[in-house]
Amino acid sequence: MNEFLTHYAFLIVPIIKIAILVLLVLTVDAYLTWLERKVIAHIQSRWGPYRVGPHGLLQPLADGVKFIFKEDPMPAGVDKIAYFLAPFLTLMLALTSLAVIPFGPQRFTIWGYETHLGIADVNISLLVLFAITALAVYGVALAGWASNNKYSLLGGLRSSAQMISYELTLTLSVVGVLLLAGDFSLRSIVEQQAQSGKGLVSWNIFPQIIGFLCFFTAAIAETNRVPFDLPEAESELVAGFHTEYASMKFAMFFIAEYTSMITVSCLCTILFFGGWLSPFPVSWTFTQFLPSVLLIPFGLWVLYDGIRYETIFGRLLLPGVGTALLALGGALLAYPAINGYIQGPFWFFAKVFVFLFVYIWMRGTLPRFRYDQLMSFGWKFLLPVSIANVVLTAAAILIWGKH
Amino acid sequence: MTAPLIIFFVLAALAIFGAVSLILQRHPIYSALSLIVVMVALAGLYLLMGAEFVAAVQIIVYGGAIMVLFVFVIMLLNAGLEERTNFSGLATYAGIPLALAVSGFIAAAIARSGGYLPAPAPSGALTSTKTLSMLLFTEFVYPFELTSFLILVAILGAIVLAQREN
Amino acid sequence: MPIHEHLRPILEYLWIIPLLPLLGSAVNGLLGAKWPNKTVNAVALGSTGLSFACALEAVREFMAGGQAPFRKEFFDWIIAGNFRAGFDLQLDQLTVVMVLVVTGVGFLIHIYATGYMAHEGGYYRFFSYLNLFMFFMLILVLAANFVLLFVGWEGVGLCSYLLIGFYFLKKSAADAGKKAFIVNRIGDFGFMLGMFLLFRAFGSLDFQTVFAKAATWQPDTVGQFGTLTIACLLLFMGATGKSAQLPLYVWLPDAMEGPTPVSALIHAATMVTAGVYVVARSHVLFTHSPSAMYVVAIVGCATAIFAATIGLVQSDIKKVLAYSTVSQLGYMFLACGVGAFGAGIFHLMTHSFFKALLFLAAGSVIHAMGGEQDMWHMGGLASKIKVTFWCMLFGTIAITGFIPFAGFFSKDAILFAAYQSENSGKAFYAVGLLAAILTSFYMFRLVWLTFGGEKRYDEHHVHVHESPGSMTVPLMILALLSLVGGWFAAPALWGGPNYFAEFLSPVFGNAELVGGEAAHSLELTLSIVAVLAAGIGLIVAWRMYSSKVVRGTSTGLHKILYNKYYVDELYQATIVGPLVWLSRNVFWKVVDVGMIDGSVNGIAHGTEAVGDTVRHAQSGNVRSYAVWVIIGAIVILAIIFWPLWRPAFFVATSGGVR
Amino acid sequence: MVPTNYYLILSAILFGLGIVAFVFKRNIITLFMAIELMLNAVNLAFVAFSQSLGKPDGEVFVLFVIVVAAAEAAVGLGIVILTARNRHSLNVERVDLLKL
Repeated sequence: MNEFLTHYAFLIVPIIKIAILVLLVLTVDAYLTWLERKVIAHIQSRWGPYRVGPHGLLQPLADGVKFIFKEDPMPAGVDKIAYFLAPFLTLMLALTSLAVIPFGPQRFTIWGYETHLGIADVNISLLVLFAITALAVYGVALAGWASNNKYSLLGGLRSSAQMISYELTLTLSVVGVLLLAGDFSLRSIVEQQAQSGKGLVSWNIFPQIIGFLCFFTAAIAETNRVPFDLPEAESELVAGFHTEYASMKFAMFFIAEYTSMITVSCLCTILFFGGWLSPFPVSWTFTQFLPSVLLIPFGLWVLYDGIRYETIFGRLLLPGVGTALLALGGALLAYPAINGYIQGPFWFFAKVFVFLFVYIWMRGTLPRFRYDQLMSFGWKFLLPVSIANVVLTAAAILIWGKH
Repeated sequence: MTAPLIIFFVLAALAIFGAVSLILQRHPIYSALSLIVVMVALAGLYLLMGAEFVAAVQIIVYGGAIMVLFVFVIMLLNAGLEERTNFSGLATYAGIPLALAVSGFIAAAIARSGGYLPAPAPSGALTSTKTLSMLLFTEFVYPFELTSFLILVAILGAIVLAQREN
Repeated sequence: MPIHEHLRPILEYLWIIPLLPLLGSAVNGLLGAKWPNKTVNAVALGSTGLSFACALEAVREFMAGGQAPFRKEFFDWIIAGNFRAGFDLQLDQLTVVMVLVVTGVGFLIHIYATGYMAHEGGYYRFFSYLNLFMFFMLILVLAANFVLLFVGWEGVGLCSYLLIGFYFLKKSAADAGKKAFIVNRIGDFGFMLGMFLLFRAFGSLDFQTVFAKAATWQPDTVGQFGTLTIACLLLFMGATGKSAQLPLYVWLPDAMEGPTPVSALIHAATMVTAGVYVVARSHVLFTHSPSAMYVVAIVGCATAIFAATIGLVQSDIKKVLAYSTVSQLGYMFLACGVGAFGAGIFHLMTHSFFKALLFLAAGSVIHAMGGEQDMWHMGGLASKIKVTFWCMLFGTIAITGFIPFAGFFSKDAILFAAYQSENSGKAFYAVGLLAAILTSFYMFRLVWLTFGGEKRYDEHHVHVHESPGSMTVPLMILALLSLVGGWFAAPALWGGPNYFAEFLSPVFGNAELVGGEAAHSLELTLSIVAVLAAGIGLIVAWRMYSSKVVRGTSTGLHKILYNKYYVDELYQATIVGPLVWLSRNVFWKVVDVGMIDGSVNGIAHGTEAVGDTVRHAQSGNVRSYAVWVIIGAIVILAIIFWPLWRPAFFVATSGGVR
Repeated sequence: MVPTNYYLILSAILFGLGIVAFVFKRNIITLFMAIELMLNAVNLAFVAFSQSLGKPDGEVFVLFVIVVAAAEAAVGLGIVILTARNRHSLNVERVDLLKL
């Protein structure tokens, strides 16, 4: 048994990792929808989902069930193959793009197979990411074209034009970072930011602030999120490219969208905000206790909130969760050695969460672009700025060298 | 039969399948999609050979820009199934055999001459992106500039063509 | 060896000398059409004057440099295999003389022309041509290899053509221009052949290399002459064309159709002496082939006497001078032929002074007579146009060789050299002396017919008037020069050194500096004889023309001479006529119309027919075009790979042949 | 290790298929795709050679080819759009006015 494992570890371990990641991501997506609805609701001073489970925590499950069991009508005169292909393609690409993202520094060995946090460690991972996002256009475009519906077609056209236009910026705005790192591998980009060991100050965000702004804007456009969600502008195109999609296929588009949000957030984190690095200098070892120290008050709050919750279920569930969190925090304090391991993932996911929140926040606040505005903004403002950023960075490196 | 060989045959089969389906499909969209398949397969082959940067560029530019443009135009013109007219007798009767003859020629020539070539170097060892860019900006800088000029001209030409005369 | 380069600005940039006239020519020719005469004068005179100044400066630097021959390759012009023709200029003693003569006399004649041409049309054109001529002439004399020299050679020919035919509306002028050009072509043909032969023999056309190799040249026999002999004769053929020697002299008298300054500058002072210059420049070659030298001497001698005889009876004042020029050139070639190159160049210089003077004076006379050129319609002008008269008299005395004028010394040197030369020198001397007598006769005849006796023209139509200062001042300067021009050689008379010959000796070697007391006494006697000869001519002319003269009907010998021995008619009958017939009936009607036009039109028609048939392949259907492309590809591939596959086509495996 | 020959033969096959497509298809846009296919085949050959000869020049040329292909697509598709606009057909055999 054991030697079987050691012999085929190179095959088994990645499969396991992939399974874990996919499950994780799907869950995160589900609760991302919940979070989005909650946050936007509060922004608009509403309650948001509240019925299913305490604080509507089980809403995602309900949605999932609905998606699965809902009828899936196919409109007349659609191009069947493309119609089916589109959502699968979209989801597949979205999930694939996560494969090259490293979540933490550690390398560990399972059954004699050395591996790390994250699926694949390609040395041109950034390029691979861009390649995959580049292909993501087809899903939307095909969906729009295949559903044999004017609005959808318009949506598809819009998305293809928009994605091509903003992909330029997306790629160019990263060049600055690449110049600093001198490598395409996301891992080495993070390590380059860690070199000085001074924490926050050595992150790319400071030299590359312009690049970051361009990148984030372009990334939002690439993911068809507000304020760039013209392909699915409900006020103009009903629901754009996925008007004719229902139930599971629609869910695929949905999941794909949220997954790509996660991907983009991860990218922003890695490229500009030092990935899994802690913002504090390495010398401040005591900051390693931060996660556990954060857990305890959170657990306390959940406990307190749970006790005075109105539904029985809530009163049963929430305190349990709270005590679990407290226990976890206590354990971490008890066995400080663990902290060293969870540092990386902790900071990484914390930063990613911030970006996801920003996404939702923007959706809550910003209005949608008009199409011509979108184009002129992308071509006449964003692109020149990112090019200028490249030139400036190159000049700076030429003059002062890399830091 | 080693792993690379297996991968090669899979990808090659994929590429050939794509090319054939490009020919057989009657709707341009599907031709385009099958061409994309070919390109992805080729990108995989490049990776197999260790030309990673070229592979990435192949996907990004060909798959992500050029073919998107094709699909876009096909959608824009709402191109239907192609009609199989046969106005050119020459092409109808002589076209396919001659085309096959040419490919036969080339294949035979390669089969003859290619034997003298050494086997590819171990993957990735050869061309890091750095060496490639060094080459591009030192030895090939003049053609590089020329191509940039070509791009500019192409942009202008496309604009001039696309704008409605008024 | 270049010493003190910083001290010799002009010498290091020698090209400035020819460049200036070229600029002047370009400016005048391109912009001058609308300009007033003053501006054109400024440009033309400025350029030539500056170039004269530069030449003086260059010579000064040359002298300062210890007379070291200067040579510089400015840029490569033609490079083909081992053949190199560069823009190389050189400056040695011979060049110094030529450059000074060309620029100096040219400058004076320019000044003169501003007055003479003042009332003519195409003023700017005239000066543009004139400057252009200066440019080419300077290239000719400064060139350091045969090719560049040939450029100048052809250029002056061109300018001569343009200027002879300056009044191109007048048919005779146009014809004269053509005649000059064509006759020169014959000579140039020989010249080119000579160059080719030299290149074949020495593998270079550079003066240095050619002469260096020629100095150590083993006589061979190509034909039954040596290569050198043939080359020299071919070069000399060119010289006869350019310098109007027998048998190619016929163009020069007709060239008198051009404006008088042109006759003075080109056809007396500078261009026609180019032939002499070339012979002198390539003296190394000539001295290595005595037979060629002998030919030169004979031709020169014959021309001298021949032209002089014709000159005896001409009635047109310029024609007389023209024939006199031809005869004087004959003298120079005689000198070169007997190896007295120095003497030849010396005579070239003095002749350029006094012959320019004579022509200009004649021009002044014509100006005064309102365009009349026939001496029989002149007479008694001495009192009316004194300056011109005296200048003309100076020139006459100079050319006839009365001591102490320039002509005396140069002509004396030539005759002396001829007398001393071993093979049939005496005969040469005798003929030369006879020619001298004739010269003095026709020159004084000219003077008396023009200025002496009573007037033979109609007061009412022509009112004689002295020319403006712009014409008379150059006359006086030239008169002075033709007086003192020869005094370099004066000390030789009382046994002193001949400065001119010594100055040139580095170029020519001490070939003709045969000193010795006996030689000196002989020289004295010879010169006395020469003066006496001139005197005879003077007396005869005085006897015949000083008193009242009437133009008799020309008969017998006089008629033959007056018609120039019917040479033109002879050429017309033997050469020109047949050629014209040939070109009209064969080259035009058969070759041109039949073959050339026919082939051109045939090709056109053929193309059209082919297009008519093939164009149906142009179906406009892209797919069929694609198939055509494929067929082409197959053909190309077959051509490429056939040699690769001929052995056993299908043995080819993916493994290939290892 | 995969012998270079295999790559070359694959590229030859793809090229031939491109030619076939070019003569066989009627849709202008598809013709363009056929051209792209041939270009890709050539690229494959380039990379294969550069790998087997150990010189990266071939890959640089691939980059150039891709750039040229992009330019060609931009202009060509512009022309296609105009043609479709004026001739109301994408069939290359119906666009045959350019003849004598």
